[in-house]
Amino acid sequence: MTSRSEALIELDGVRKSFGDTEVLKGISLNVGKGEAVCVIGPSGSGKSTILRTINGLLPVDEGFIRVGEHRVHELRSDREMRPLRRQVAMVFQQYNLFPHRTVLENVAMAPVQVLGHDPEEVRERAVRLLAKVHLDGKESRYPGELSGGQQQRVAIARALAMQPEVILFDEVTAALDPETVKGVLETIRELVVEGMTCVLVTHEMRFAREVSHRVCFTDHGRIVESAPPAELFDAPQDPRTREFLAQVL
Amino acid sequence: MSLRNALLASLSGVLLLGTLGAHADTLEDIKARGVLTVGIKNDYQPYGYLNDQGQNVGFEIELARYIAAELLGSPDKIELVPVVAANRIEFLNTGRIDLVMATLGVTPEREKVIDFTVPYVSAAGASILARKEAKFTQWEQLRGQNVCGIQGSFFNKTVTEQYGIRLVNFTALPEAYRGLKDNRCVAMAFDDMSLRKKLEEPGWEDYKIAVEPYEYLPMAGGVRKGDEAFLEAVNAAIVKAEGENKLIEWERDYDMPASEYIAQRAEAARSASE
Amino acid sequence: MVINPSYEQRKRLLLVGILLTVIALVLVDAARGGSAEWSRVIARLPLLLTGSAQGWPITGGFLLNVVMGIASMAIATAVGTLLGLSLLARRRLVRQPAFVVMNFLRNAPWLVVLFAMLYLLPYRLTLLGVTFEFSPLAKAIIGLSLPTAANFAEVIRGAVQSVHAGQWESARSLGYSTAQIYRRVILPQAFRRMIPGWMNLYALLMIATSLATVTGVQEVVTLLRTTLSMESETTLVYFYLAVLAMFFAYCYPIALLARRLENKTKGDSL
Amino acid sequence: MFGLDFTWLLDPTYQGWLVEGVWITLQLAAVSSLAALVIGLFGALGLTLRLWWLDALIELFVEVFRNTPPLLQMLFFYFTLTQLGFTIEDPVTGLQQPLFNAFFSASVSLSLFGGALCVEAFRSGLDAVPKATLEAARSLGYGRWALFRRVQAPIATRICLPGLTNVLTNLFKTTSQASVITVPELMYAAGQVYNDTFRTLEAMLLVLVIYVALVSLLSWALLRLERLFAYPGYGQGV
Repeated sequence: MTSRSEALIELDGVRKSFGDTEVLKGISLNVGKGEAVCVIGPSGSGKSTILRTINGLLPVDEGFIRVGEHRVHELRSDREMRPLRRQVAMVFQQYNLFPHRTVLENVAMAPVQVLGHDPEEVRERAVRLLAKVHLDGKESRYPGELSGGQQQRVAIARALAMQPEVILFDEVTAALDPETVKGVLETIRELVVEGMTCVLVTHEMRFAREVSHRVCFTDHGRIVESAPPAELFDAPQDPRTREFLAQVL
Repeated sequence: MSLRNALLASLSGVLLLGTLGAHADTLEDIKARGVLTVGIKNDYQPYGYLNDQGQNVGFEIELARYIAAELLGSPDKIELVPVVAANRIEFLNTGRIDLVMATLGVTPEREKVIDFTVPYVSAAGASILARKEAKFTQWEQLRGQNVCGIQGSFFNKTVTEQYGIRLVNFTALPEAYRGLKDNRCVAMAFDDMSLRKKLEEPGWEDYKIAVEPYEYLPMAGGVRKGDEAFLEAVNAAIVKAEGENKLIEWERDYDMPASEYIAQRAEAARSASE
Repeated sequence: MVINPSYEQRKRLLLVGILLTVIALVLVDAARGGSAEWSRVIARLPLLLTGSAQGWPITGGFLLNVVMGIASMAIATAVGTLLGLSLLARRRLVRQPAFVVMNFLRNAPWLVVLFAMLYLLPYRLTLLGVTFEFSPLAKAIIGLSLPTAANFAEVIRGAVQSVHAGQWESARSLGYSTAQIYRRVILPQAFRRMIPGWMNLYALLMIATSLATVTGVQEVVTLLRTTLSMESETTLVYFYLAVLAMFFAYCYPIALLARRLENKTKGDSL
Repeated sequence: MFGLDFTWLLDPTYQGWLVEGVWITLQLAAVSSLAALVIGLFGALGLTLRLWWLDALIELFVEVFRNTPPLLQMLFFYFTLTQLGFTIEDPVTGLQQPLFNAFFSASVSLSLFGGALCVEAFRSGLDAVPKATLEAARSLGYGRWALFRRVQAPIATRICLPGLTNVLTNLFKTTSQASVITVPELMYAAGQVYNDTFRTLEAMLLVLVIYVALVSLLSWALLRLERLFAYPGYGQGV
């Protein structure tokens, strides 16, 4: 396990409620640089909420969150969040591409408009990244013309174009047809191998086992068990983990 | 909660409205501008109407031009703004015009919101136009009946309150006449002079003035309240015109029956100046 | 529902048929003595259309309605955009007053707002040494533009809110500021969905310009009412039909186009 | 304060005019709303029959009334129907009296105008019932009428309620135009008052507030109705 001081991401005692329902009941989690951490657990256990607190899309009620030198729990306004978000990219279940922009523009617009990078340089980067996610030739298509899996790979390229230190993956294969899932997972696997820090929320147990360095099992707003995949899947310690794995495997 | 919001909005609307307009000294203003703006009728023979050449002419127009000549030195330093009953007071009080000379009867209600000049004519008030076979001859006989009228006539309230007449008030005169012809009302109440003119037109042979006016009232010009210097100047001009027998001349020019009222005022004006 | 492809065509055919029949009836009527009435309408047509018997310049009539409609729409678009964006503001201090104003104007009858403006605005207003003149026409334009602006604000709000929430999330994760998100992501998508609402509103506004008759503006209904005092009773129906047809001929195509666009944009949400 | 003077409100004659004005406005709105709903219902029902000629006739009706000014429609009904022979002989005087008085003309005209808008509202409600739901019902063996009564209509009524709210508030606001054809409703009463008192601004502000309050009340009540009838978890916030 990564020690606190070396960790790139650090969550401690994070609590979050929506109205009367407490979704996170004290989450603590460290993610080291270059580490790939999978978060698994039954739906409604707060997995996606954890991701959204890390890049400040959801403010927390209580607790400590640090990403690099950013103390996320202390950031109040969107303006203060912006430097953080440039370091933390996110890929969504519903891809959330911009339907009014071509594939290439989707990838290249934010680095130019937000980071102020040179448009020519960003263009080259975007073309390279699209090739990397095996979408060369689709640059001038619109998102609506692509399959779900292709759109999701554009979304990954868009995240990479920001040159982030961390990428958060929020159930990125849940909305995809089975035959397109493979390409997306392959792309993510390549990123992990290259040493990108990743936090993934996923239902793909086999993928979690293969790709991640560590797996966290969440239930009812708590991290019940956290261990390397081999340990967690083969010898779960907590009865709840066992029960869950028995159901999904 | 929409209701609370609505009330809030209306309250703030009311608060936002300060007093707008409010001119201090009209006499100074018009002398600086070099033009007198007068609200007049353009559809009301003989007081103010359009002649065949499309020019504004009439008894009141002559008087207005006379006043302009007195105040500014030329009868042409005048801007004539056509007004109707429903907007003439509004035009005056919001500053669109400086003076109303548009068959304006002197009534206590109006006295509350504007100042009147000296009266220059005494005119008949409302009379009743009805079909020839109508039996009524008194206002009282029309109690509870539908009578066509016009929104903004000064007698509307009196007629409703005192005689219990149910007025069906149209916004435009032609429509009121049509309402009468369609028998939507048993009669039509309007200014006596206009109704008599209407009777002379073709298509109105089956109608008559059934009830005579219940009052005569003096007509005067109107100025904004508290505009002393301007009011005095206008009054002086009117009295001067009366003293010079101008009004009697115009009365003749525009085919009006010679009225005792105007003759008396001319006499009074002369004796006052002596 | 399975639609027989000829169903719509047959329907269209009947509608066109009815239209042609009406025209034919008018022509037959014109040919047989009824023409006296129609010739009166035709004689007055330049007056009703442009307010002057010569047809030029425009001093009133239906073209004045068109002018009023366009001017009011321009004002309403500007004011409504501001109001609509205020409705979406995150600050309560901005959002709530905007909401109150919008609701007030939407719940007030057009006619009453028009009247209120007539008496609320001064004829002459001197602000910082500049004198503004408010003619009855200007007042009518302002009076018509206010309820339109409120309705347009609501159109904008609806269109912006119809953009999927995921767009906000993903733009925010890319580090865009709120202003940038509006400009780069939300408004370009919302814009397409606003257009049908905007056009519908224009058609509504055009119809409402007839209310300006109460302010004494020489628009077509005013002229119609004055004209009728000079014409014989038998022509009454014909004149009314002519003016109703003017409005229909102008507004129906706009409404039709708006609906087409609406159906087209309905499907393109993500 | 602010140069506004509301003292005329104390005059019983003016109070009487205004109160009667509100009462007539309410009557006019109630009568024409009911009639408009009935027209709208029959129109929408007619559309579900899918007869091409009926469809065309209904569309013609809707478009004509939607795309012409209600004010002009009202003037038309008020002035020309008499001309077209809609008159009745007065037994006493033997004169031809108009069959429709101002209130009746305004009601007819507003009902037709509102009816056209209602047909549209109902129709879009019916159109918005998800095709999948209808397919599901059909595959369960529902016939055409049963499908309409048991599935399509209940869902459609709920979907079209917001649109219907718009139509009814719109209709309520449009009643103010009846003042032009001498219906003594609120707007007419206001005209009577300010033409007498010359307190135009005050009278208009008062009337504005009354209308906004009444329309707000109406839309609030309809919103309650909407919430009351909504199926839990269905069709909200989409």
